[in-house]
Amino acid sequence: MTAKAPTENTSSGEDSLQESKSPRQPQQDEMPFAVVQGHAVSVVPKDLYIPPDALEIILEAFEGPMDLLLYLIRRQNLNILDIDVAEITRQYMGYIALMKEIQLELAADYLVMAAMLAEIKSRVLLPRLAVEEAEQEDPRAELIRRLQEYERFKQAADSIDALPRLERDIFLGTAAVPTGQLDKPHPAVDLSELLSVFGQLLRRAEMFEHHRIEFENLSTRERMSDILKRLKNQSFATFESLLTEHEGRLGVIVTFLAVMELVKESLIDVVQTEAFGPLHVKAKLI
Amino acid sequence: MNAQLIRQVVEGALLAAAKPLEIAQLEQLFDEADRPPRDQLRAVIEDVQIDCKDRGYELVRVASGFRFQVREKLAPWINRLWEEKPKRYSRAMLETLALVAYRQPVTRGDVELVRGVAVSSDMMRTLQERGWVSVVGHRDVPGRPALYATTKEFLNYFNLSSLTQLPQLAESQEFTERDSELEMTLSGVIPQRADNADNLELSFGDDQNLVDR
Amino acid sequence: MNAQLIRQVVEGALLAAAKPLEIAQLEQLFDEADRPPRDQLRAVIEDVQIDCKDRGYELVRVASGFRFQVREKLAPWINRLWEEKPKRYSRAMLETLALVAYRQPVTRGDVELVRGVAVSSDMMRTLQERGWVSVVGHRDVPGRPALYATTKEFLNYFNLSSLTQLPQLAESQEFTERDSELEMTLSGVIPQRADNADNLELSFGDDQNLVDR
Repeated sequence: MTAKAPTENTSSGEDSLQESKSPRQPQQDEMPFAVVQGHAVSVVPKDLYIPPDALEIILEAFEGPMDLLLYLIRRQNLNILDIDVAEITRQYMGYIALMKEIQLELAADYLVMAAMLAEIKSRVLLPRLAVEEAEQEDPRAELIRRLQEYERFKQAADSIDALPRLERDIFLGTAAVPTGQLDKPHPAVDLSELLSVFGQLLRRAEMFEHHRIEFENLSTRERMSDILKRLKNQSFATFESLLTEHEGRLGVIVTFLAVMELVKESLIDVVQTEAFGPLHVKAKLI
Repeated sequence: MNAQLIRQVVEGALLAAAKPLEIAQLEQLFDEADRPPRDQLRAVIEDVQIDCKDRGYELVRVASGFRFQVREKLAPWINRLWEEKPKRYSRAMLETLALVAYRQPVTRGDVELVRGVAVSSDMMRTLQERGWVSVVGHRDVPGRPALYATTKEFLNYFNLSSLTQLPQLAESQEFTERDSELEMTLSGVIPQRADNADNLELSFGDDQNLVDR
Repeated sequence: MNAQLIRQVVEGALLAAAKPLEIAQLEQLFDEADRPPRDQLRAVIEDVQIDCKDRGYELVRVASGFRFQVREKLAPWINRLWEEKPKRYSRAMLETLALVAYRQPVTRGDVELVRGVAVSSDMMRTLQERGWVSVVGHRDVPGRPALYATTKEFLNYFNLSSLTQLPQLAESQEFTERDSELEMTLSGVIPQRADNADNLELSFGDDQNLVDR
């Protein structure tokens, strides 16, 4: 599930603050905002301010429809076996409406579940013939089975997360191997291989991702690394000291661009004590 | 070859390898002429384990063999060595991993069925790249979906020597058809309890079986 | 904090660090309130050194601090650990290396963003061990993630005198010609490749020593 920023409310922090002063008007009537003590609430109470961003985060916290359903059931301290389909369906639809209202891009999985709930609800409502009752399965059975199954694995995921693991709780013990005597062989890499991998990577990123891969001017990037390495062991360096004479004007431009880029990325500070005075460059303190 | 040298070779190799080593691999370090019997190697390992009793590290067995590792209780201090905080894994990833671990071999579809959401191919790729999950075959149905299983690296990473050491999977409660009119009543008000906070605790018993396969 | 725990922390840190540690770094592992005096830390190191007398490893001082290392006399045996042919780097590793090379300086997060999957810390460590990648700074955002760049060794290995000599995508015709639609996409992103390359070659020539001084 991916989130889109709500168009009106979260364009800036100021807007959010203003919104806290006036209650949110629901776009459509009768869709409950939440259920409190069994009563549907369709207008946010004036004294309760939930920043729209926070709401998105809450909704994003659900791993999917099963997770949301489970939450709704547990919130009422109900056993899964005692699930009241009509009530749960109502609450579930409330959340769906809320997600739509804040323009959260709704995963199709949520709608599939909504349809399933509606179907179960209608089957529960249908009068059952006494003759058939013996063989007829409780319409809720499948849903309950799935909920239980999901809950087991949700718990298993927590257990796995709690296991002691490398790099967090335990650490591999290693000793250095003295150089000279011992030589660990390394895999060989071919430059054309690297290029081909990079090319495929860019294509993949272009095709499947929404973000764009900007191809940076290589020389500027290189110079950025170069400058960072040089500043690592120095407190201040003059801008001139970063230049190399034989590079000429282009060298100055490239270095200057690299410095600007580093400033933009907050990696270095540039200090000038007086107007037209010399520029000093320093790596930011870690 | 004297016993002390054998022991030193074993210790040195385990620390140099930066990965777990099996007895068979340790054996291969010695010339055939000098090769100690496996029992002796096992005894050496036990000796080292005993000597590490009070040390900051221990020699343990995980899925792919023996390794030295820093004791868990020291993690609060050791973690200060690194600038980055230990990585946290998303719930989606952990749930997927749990399904592969307990239900293996599974297809992506199997995982989706239980989780109720689409599982991205990136997720499966990440798990494979971490070396925790691998494709062990294909199910013989249309599309021949890949079947995933966990690897030894997965066990190594989580400090386990076999799948049977995984935390027990909670058992499902039987859904008994208590078809009481009351429960089926749709207009009924849901009983509200005083403590209806987000009590997510499970009410499953402790007497479950081992890994569910 | 009792003396034994202090010793365990020191031992654990030295084994886990995978690089030499100075006394000052060891000191930083402890809370200010519990911080043992330097003399005590030095004494701990000496104790550990004495206890390792008959072991396959020793605690030695090298230029940048203390580290555990395997005893040199064990080389004939330990070397057999590496007798298997080195495995090829995984695709994931090559992708990561390519991204560091072409887009440096980058954080692990940057790499993850483009690759779409999590990058394990193992991978960054392997590249650093190989001497191809190093940390050149930290980005000024929460968590202060390390910024990685390639090293002079990287250039040496590939026989390049500067990063500007890295092959460029647009120049490899076989790539883009295979799929004209893809080329459209790519060319939109990478403008004016040929021009850039020419300019750089003209002005920088072959005699540069710009990198890594």
